[in-house]
Amino acid sequence: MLQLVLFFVFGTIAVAAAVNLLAQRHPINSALSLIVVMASLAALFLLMGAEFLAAIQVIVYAGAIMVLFVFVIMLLNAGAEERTPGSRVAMLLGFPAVVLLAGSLAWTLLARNPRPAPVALGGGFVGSPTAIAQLLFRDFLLPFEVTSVLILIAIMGAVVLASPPRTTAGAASPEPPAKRER
Amino acid sequence: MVPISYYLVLSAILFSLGVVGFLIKRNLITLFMSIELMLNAVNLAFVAFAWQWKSLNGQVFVFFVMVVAAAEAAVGLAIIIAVFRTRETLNVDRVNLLKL
Amino acid sequence: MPLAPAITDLDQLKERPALARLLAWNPDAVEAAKLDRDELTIVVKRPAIREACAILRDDGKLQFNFLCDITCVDWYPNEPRFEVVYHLLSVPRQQRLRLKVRLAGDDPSLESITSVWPSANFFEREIYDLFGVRFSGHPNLRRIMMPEDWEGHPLRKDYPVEGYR
Amino acid sequence: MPQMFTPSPTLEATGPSTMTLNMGPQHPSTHGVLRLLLEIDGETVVRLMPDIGFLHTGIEKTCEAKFYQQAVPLTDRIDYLCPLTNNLCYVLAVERLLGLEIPPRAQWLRVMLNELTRINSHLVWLGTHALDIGAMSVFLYCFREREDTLRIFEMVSGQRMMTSYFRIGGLALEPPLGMFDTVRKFVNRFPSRVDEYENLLTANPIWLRRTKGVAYLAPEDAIALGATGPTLRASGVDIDLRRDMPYTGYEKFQFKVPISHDGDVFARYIVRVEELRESNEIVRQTLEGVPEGPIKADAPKIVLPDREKMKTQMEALIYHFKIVTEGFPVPAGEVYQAVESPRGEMGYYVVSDGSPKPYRVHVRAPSFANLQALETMCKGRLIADVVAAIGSIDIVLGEVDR
Amino acid sequence: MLRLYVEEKMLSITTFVIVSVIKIVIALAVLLTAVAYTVWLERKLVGRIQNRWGPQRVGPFGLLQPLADGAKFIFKEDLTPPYVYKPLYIAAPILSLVLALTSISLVPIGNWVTVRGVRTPLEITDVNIGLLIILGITSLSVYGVALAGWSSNSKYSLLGSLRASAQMVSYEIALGVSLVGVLIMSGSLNLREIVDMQGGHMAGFIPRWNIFRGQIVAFFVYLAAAFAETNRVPFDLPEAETELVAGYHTEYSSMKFAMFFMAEYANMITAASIATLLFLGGWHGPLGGPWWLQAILPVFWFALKVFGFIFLYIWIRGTLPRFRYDQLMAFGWKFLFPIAVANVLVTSLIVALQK
Repeated sequence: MLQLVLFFVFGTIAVAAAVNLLAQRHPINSALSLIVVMASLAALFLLMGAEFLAAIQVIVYAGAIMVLFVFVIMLLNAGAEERTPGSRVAMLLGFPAVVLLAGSLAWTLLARNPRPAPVALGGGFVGSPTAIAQLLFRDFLLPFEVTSVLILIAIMGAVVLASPPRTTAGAASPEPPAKRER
Repeated sequence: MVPISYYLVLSAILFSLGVVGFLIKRNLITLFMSIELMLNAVNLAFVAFAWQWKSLNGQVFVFFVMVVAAAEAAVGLAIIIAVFRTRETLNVDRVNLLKL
Repeated sequence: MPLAPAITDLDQLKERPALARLLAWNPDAVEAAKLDRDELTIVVKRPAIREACAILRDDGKLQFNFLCDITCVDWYPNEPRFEVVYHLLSVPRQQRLRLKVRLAGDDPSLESITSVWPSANFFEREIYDLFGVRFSGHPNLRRIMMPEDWEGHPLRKDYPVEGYR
Repeated sequence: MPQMFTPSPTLEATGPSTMTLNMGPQHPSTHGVLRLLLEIDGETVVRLMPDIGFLHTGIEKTCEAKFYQQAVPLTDRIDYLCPLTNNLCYVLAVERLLGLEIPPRAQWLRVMLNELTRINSHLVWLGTHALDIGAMSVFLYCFREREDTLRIFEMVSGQRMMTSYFRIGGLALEPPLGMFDTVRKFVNRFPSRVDEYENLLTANPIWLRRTKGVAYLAPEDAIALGATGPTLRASGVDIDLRRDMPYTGYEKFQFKVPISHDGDVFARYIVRVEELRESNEIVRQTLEGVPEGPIKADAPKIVLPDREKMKTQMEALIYHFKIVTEGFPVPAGEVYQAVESPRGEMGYYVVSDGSPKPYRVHVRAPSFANLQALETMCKGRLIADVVAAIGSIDIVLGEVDR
Repeated sequence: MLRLYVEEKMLSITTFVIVSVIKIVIALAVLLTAVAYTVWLERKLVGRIQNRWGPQRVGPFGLLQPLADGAKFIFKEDLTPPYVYKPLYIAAPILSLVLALTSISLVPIGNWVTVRGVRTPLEITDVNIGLLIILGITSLSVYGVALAGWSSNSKYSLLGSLRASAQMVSYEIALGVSLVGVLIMSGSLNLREIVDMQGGHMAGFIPRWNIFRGQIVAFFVYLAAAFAETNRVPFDLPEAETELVAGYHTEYSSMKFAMFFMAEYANMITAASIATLLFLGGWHGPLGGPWWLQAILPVFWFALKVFGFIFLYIWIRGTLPRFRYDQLMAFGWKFLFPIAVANVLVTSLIVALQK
């Protein structure tokens, strides 16, 4: 029962924040809404026993990726978004299509009428760090290593892309001191 | 006692909202955030399935999604900075040429 | 220590290296000279000041390579009204030299020496600000001490000490 | 909407990625009321423009309306960290205009107090410079010793800061009993205190990182930009007016002139710290054998008579009355007198037209000229280096603006 | 799974809620008092370091100074400059303070206690991934700083918050990696278990604290990174007052400023607590004694170690100058991070060989 209440609370928060993400014009508000979505998803993860993932969700998503977003918004001093004819077309066509998509997805999922999973609060299945680590470093070792390479490449790519064109040399090191005057 | 389908429906709603955002928003950064929202929705589905089947594989996949999202965010935001530097705008309608 | 009388005769001072160098360059550029209290003053004609400074700086024997100071004296109501005073120092020889340019009250302007010594920048701005003497060729001739919209030039003698009320 | 106040002058950003930053006049590290207009790209300084004049008090103009002796207290206010150096420079200029000979005792005392003033000023510099770079404690350690020097000034003149102790023709008062003992105690204690500051800073890796190679000034640039004093000596130009063009008896004392060839903030720091030690040695030398004798020149028409004489002798009373009410005429002429102030070459250009009031007093302020070197030092460097550079040239805004 | 520890000795969920509320109230009261007196301690100690007295007018030894400060903060005019982005401008300090206070809820300060048959840990809640959650909350505290700077709409604030967010994100990595060594040795993310691993002695007298078991390098990396995370000297660049006036909180006044201030000190205390738990053996101490002493001593040892850490913070503040920004980044990425990684490699190698 408690679980259902918590699900609805955090689910509502997540959906409301996601709607707010769309409604807000200024990117920084959208970013903050997304952080709220992520935090409530982390709570939902906890409900489903994915405690390691919940913590990682907060640390990596909210604490690192979204900080990067906020940082870039601050750096570029991006202002409020402007409406253009293109956005109006997207609104007219996109909304019905998406409502259709969401509706069909929900119908498909609910029509199956699955049994409620009978897992009580505090019971057995836990995605503990140890369990995940064992899976990650045995069965998924190759993908894990591949992702580390991916991250490395991403770092290098980001540095290359974001570094300004080489026009001004950085802080020049002082030249060797000139000869004494006399 | 939450049915698995509730989680999946929530995931579907969040995913759809992400799609809506991707379609109607005009700011590059917000677009990017919509993509992140979709990824999060997928993560939720993954965790829900993992819970249903009592298998951690789903959670491990979420882990990989996060890694990819982090890499994507780093590169994507770097591209946005580069675009902003040349175009001085973040509106996708004005950033319609592939050439920087 | 009684004061020795000032020597103002150009002929007596001809042997002084700085003066000799300037006379050798252009006798017309030197208007007067004075040796008073061990300080040599050379009055240079207005058009020659920048080149005179450059010569004094670059001459291998004189080496007046350091500009200490530029200031101005207002001799109102006498004419020529303004005297712009340059103090040069030779760091290697440890000698000082004073150059002067006399300016008429109705046209207080002369050439800037910022191209010879960049350090003249602030000094000339200060003189412009407080005396209203204009320096042609100065990169940024704006008021430095007083606000931008100040009226008058406070160090002129016809400007009251208490300011205009 | 409230109206935003836009101060002038303004600096326009020149590039798309740059922004302008207004540093001061109310800013913790501009040492008073300096305003710096910075154009920055990220945190890198692209352009730097000092805006001064917030403390312009018109002292030069005021001097023209005073008698010669009345201008002495005004000179205190020009550089409020070394008032005695200002006194000395002005007084020497007027004495040269008058052709006045100063008794040796007065000269020795002038040297002693002048060097104590240098220590005082350098202590304030060291404290605030360290504070700028984030070392809090050095500031209070320096002020502890500064308090001692201020007490000595209070002993001799009755004032801690605006002393006006040097007068045209000598000194204001005979120093009180016990003054030399106090100075001796200070001199004996001081070197260990300098060691204490150096322990905290000189070998500190963070301090070295913040100062080495920062705000480099080449010797030719330093000369071209009019830098003087420790700023110039740290760039490797060996000139010190005390040694090279001695005044008020400096030729009688032995001292080293510390120079460095590095031209960076650390070099300026080391040069000044060494100067602290050298000044202390000069004070120690002056303590050995201060000559006995009068402290005022024998020039009754110029120097105020003693209180005792004034009450007993008619002539003295008349002279006193005349000096105070009419001043004393000074022979026409002009003099440029330069001394080595803690900040560099301080020059007084005094023009006399033969009347008892100076026709023109101009101060060649070392800080004013040194400030011009700031842009060369800071271009292409970070904002944090600007703070270090301002500290290292040791400006006093009272002197910059006068 | 939310392990809420509704154990057999706890009577019901009602008791759990009541006990939790009591513990939250006590923890908040203790923490806020500790924050106030850390400020007092800092002023006093820095004063002594600098040859002056520090606060001594309000109460004996200035002990009531925090109250006076608090009263002053409350009664100061609360300025909101024009042109700020108001919702975030107001939210930022609250966010900072809330996150700073939240993270302390996961810090255990002593063993389990049993009062009237209710057995409860000496912390607000015991979670088996406690350390990860603390790290998560700390990683969120960047937002308080970043949003404060951005919403103030002032250049100094913006520069300060850009610096701060870059600095905090960068040093978080070194900080996290420096903890991995300890985690490998203890094999748990539960702070209580990590502390329990450190009980007892090696070779008769050396305590089995992690710092003595090869994690000394990690400890110093953590020390440096924690200084940077809490924006303290010599890494206090975000609020470097001689460069950026006050950095991200330049435009804040009154209680809003006080919230940042309290958050900074609360973060200090959290960082000190984590250092104590992970490296210094938590509440383990040398003395034994009667049962009542055993009940009090762990808390005492814990408090003593936290105090020692805070003393170090203050001492360093009185001694060192400040880094320059690029040097700070270089120090974090090129020095601390490689060392932390090397420490992880060596530790895991040793642990693997021992098995």
